[in-house]
Amino acid sequence: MTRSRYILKRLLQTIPLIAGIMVLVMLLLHVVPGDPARAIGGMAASDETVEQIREELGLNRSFVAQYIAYVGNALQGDLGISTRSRQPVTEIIGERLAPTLWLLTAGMILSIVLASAVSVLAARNKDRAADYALGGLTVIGLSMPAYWVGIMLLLLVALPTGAFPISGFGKGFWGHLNAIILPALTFAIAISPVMIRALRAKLVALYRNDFVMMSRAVGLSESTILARHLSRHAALVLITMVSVQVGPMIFVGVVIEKTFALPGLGQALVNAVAQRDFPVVQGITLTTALFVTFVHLGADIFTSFVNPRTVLE
Amino acid sequence: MTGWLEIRDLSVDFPVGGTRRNPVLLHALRSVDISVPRGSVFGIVGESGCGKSTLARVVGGLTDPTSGEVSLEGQTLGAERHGADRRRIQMVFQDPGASLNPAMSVRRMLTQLLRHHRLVPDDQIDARLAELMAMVNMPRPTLDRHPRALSGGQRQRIAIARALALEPEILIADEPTSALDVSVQASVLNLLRGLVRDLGMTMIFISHDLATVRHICDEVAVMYLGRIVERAPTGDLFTAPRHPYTGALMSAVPRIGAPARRRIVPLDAEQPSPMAPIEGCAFHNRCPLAVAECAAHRPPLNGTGHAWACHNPLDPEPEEDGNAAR
Amino acid sequence: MLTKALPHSFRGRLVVAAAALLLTLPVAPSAALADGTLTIGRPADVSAMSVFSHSTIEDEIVHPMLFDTLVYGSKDDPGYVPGLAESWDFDSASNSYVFKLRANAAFSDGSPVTAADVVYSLSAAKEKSQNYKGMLAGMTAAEAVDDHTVKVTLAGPDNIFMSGLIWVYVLPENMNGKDADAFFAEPLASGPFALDAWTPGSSMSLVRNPHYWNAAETGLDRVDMKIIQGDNERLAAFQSGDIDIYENVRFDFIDQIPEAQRHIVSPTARTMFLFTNNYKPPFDSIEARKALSYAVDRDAIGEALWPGLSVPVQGMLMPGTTGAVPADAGSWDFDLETAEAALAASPTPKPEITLSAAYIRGVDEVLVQAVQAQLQDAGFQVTLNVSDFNTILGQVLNGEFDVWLLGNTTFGTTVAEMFAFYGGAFGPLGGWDLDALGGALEKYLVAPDAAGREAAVRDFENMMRETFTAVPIGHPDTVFAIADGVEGFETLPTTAYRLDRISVNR
Amino acid sequence: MMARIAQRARRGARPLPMKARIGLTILAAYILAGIFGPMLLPFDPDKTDILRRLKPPSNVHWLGTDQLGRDFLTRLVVAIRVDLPIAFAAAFFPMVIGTALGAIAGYYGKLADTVVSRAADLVQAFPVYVFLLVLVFALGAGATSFIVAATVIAWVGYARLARGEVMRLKSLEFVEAARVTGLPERVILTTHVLPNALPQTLIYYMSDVVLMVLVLSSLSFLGVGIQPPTAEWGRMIAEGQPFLRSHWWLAAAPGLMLMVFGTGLSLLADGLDDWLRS
Repeated sequence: MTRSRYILKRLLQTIPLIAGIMVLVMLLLHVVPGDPARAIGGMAASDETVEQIREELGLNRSFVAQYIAYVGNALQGDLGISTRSRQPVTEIIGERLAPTLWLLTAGMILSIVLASAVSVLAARNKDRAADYALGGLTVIGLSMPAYWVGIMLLLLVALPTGAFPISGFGKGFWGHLNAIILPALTFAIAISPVMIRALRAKLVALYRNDFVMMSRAVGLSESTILARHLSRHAALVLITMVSVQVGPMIFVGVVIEKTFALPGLGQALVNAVAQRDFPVVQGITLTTALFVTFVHLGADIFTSFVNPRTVLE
Repeated sequence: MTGWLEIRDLSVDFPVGGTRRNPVLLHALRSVDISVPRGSVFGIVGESGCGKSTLARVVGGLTDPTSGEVSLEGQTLGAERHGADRRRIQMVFQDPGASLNPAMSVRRMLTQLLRHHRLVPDDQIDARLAELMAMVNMPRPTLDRHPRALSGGQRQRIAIARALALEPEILIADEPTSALDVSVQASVLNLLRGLVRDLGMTMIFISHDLATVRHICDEVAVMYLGRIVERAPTGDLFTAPRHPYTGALMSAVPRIGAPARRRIVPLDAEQPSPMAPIEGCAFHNRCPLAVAECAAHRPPLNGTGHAWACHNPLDPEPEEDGNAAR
Repeated sequence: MLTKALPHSFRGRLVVAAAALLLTLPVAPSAALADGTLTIGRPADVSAMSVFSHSTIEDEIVHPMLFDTLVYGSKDDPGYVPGLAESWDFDSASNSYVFKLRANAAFSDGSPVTAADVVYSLSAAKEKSQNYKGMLAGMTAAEAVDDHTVKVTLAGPDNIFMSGLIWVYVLPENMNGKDADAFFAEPLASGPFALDAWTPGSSMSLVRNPHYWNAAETGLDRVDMKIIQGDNERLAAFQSGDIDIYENVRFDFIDQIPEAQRHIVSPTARTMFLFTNNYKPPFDSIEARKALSYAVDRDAIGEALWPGLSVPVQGMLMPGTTGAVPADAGSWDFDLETAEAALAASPTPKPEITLSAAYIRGVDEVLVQAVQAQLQDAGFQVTLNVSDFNTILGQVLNGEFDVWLLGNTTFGTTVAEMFAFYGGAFGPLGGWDLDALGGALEKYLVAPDAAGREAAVRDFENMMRETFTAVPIGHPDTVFAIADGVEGFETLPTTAYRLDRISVNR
Repeated sequence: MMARIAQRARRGARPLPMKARIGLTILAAYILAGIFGPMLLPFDPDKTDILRRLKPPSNVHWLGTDQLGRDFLTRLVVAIRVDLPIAFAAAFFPMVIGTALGAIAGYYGKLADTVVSRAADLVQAFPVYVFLLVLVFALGAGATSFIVAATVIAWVGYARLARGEVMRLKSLEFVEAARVTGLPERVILTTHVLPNALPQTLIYYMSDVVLMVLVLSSLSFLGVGIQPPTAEWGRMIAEGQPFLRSHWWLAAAPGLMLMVFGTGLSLLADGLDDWLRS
């Protein structure tokens, strides 16, 4: 199979997937026990209110009709209107997107940097004290709740130094950057352990490889070996891990946004959940699901360039 | 004698690639005919990849034939078989390390079979297990062992016990000793031969080892690339092989104290691909005796009793050292 | 912990990149604001932009800024000062007021505020306002004498009417022909500020209305209001300089605010109380309501949660309200055994109830859980229903609640107004006897002397407690944190404050 | 599986690795503390005494009291009875269902495989824990909702694992051998194939429990999980956050409880994995 055919096939595969995602997002409303309109309005809503909610959400119509309407509107950029603020959901998402993207981007960069550094260090010192110590830290890292890491960073870094805002997104580029450091660090501490495990294993295998041995024998420096031979494999592992981890990452992002009061999509989602604002919950869920799908797609396409063998299978 | 177990025109193709509409097929078996009389030991020899294991799997009911059929007492047997039909044909596999479930103790494994086929009443299961252990010369405490705790030879005895538990009429032994240490091969082989004789079973014995086949079988078929190239009663085959391939196999067997055979047939050329269609005799590109005819037409398997498929067979002269092996 | 180990032990380019990232990050200056812009962090948004709906303290801060009123609230007697009406005369013979409007008053689009607008606004408020129509009950007619003169006729002597005008918002006549939804979506302002942007539940921005009659004295060009629900987050926003006014400081955090920046309203005009639904079990039974009241250890709550920041419970009337008299001491006050006995005697000895609360203005999770625990101790099975104010209000409006923990601030200056308010706003929701309330009010209004008024108040309080059972929990102070450089911050009797009196001087 | 581990441990052929022993010790400590701790501690975890709120550690209250005057140590320990059973259950049901679906898909292939694999793709296309959060919200906060929602999303991991293992195992000779003996496919799958996939599944289960306890506490932190006044670590961290400056341990200690538990279980899983592989 040629690469372009592979990419095309991969693109086409996302279509039924997105259709399925939308079914699940629609179904969310229907798993609410009892009458969803009643559940959204609150146990106390009047019959008229409930009827109005039912009308707004299209619950009067058949599921198929609702689905077609929802997909049709979504394609035109209309995800409905918040039952709480009466604001279009797409507008809410647009307003809340920036902090989330900042957090995910900075967090991802920091995670990759942290994971690479620790993995190289551990793999190079395989079965020595440093490896065991880092391995232990990785296991501990896997067991710490992200929000708690954030709170501990507030306690141990932000409060004593006063150098970082305790919450909020700051103002202007530098303000945003400063405000995102601790959340991104929290993100990295939560996300990198999984990456470290995969990357260290790969590096250990690679260091055992003949060509690495040979490179060492002919006197290439370790950093040259790393840059020349290992970086491509490491990049592949990292891309795969990002692809696999993107779902958990988004959840960690939601929790971190709440911990640091970042006014992003995650906070909007948590608030919408608290307010039983269903269209907003659906809209944000759909957005994040699409994001995940496209990250998977992007990772596969990227991999097909770095490692053409994947295309052949 | 009319066959009791009849294998008629049996072919098996495996798709190994290509597209669904236009698959690349591996022809594992091509029009195999075998007839096995009740109570006999039928040997099948050939190099690895000749299709002998596929044949065992078809008879054992693990693989469906692409065409042709296997019948027992006139009744056709496919891969889908009822419990009772299943029970009639049992197999002993090559590697007892792989053919025993590592997660099951011997007792659980055998009890499960006895219960499932309702072979003995529940209260006699213990007695039957003891009996089975005795039949394969294993101490009773072995019942509570897991395969991991047993040696290769012990495992194969357990595998044999598993087959015997079902009281089969036919036992298929697919290279039952080739994965074992040389030191235990003989005892396992003798055990098998003894059991078949004592219990009146029919056995299909598959091997690449001619000496073993000669030692144990009543009749032998030689396979090459999915076909039977020669079939004969054991004595006839070993005294007077007619197919050059059989001759080549025999000459490859080192025999201590025996002079080298006069005509050593070298197997130097590449074996043809089992995927490719073959014109003429499949062996012709490796055959020292090949004639023009061999590349053009495939010779049919001719003869009754001793049959061979060759345009230019070996001379039927008796082997000089024929009795040495006996 | 992981990052710390890196620079020493690993020299690869990856870490160089990481170090560069970490080291080059500047510490951003805390959000420095331009003079003239004020940023407020508050726990909740306005309940609605419409001035006719039920109102919260947030509404009472925002609405007067957008919509002018004839008189403004004041801490001084008689509780109001001239606003849009620069002067007025009262003719006791005809029981009528004549208001002289400011000649330079104008809406934010520049069109003048006329007598016709005021007449419309008065009648709209009387017809539509959920909270305040009771205060306008005595008004029989309102007419425009000329463009800047309005005459209002009352049915009889009425001490509530004038202070009620604090809540009559001036809208353009007939709302410029729009319906309420359309008008309040893009409101035309008559007050000192106009609405610039509003993301409900998230933020609101006001800009100075240059056409306001007193625009010259408006100290701010712009007000940004951020809705920051979490107590932690609001505190953090104040400490990082993101907000200048931190509304509703949680008492647990007071030590974290420098004394100079604290603004404590004490005694506050606030009552925290439990409001029961007397329409349905269990609180349709007086025994259950009695148990509820006896179960709450008000002293412990005051001492533990509001140490030095509350006054002992007096009753439903706020201690700061003129004429408030403590209810009979000891009646239905904390006594666990009596609570248990009362509950055992009620038709539902093991009632399962829902305690509803919204975490705004003095209600925090600690208070809610403390009350929950105290009720549990007395034998109630209590499920919490914590949501935002509007959700809870919606449930209460539909009668689907058992007991609601909330705070209420006075919005008038005399007990009579509070009588009217409790009767008008809460009475129908809780299933209270409005005739009895009306009787109490009447008794107060006709009382000949101070002693008589005191007796009337005491009767009212006893009625509230024993018949209606709104169980007061305490009168916590209201605490603001005000950043340095913010001048002119002063609360009204209601604990609301006027933004147009504030200026920023950094 | 357990019998096999026990058997091997009894034989003492290979001692458990240090990792597994540390993990086992930690796990045992938690379970014992969860069972006996509340009996030994003299306080009622839900008994509030707001007059004694936010007390520092003392002879009476070893870790002080929380914001409602409840004994903090008691609540830390009692929370074991909340977090651990829910996490173990929330990973257990998906293990059963996921393993069953994966095994069927891997063993029978064809349509079963297509359906299961596509359903798994679909779930994995979601940011699964966000989906879980939303599901819990839709179903109403609480332990049952959490377990149901966790089952809806977490079966996928088990299904993929079981599918792979079963596909690997079903081509092994002992499965063919079992087929020759005439056992029905269903019996072969359940008694010959699955038991051999169990060790890996159990190891995956342990790491999944770690994940579940973190997700559960995260949801409670966000206010969607376990509701007050039930003692739950994530909820306790959220309630302790306002007092970070003055009573930092209120937020720190529940996180440590989570961390040590997770570390212990992870070490046990790692150690058992090494042990079974060696």
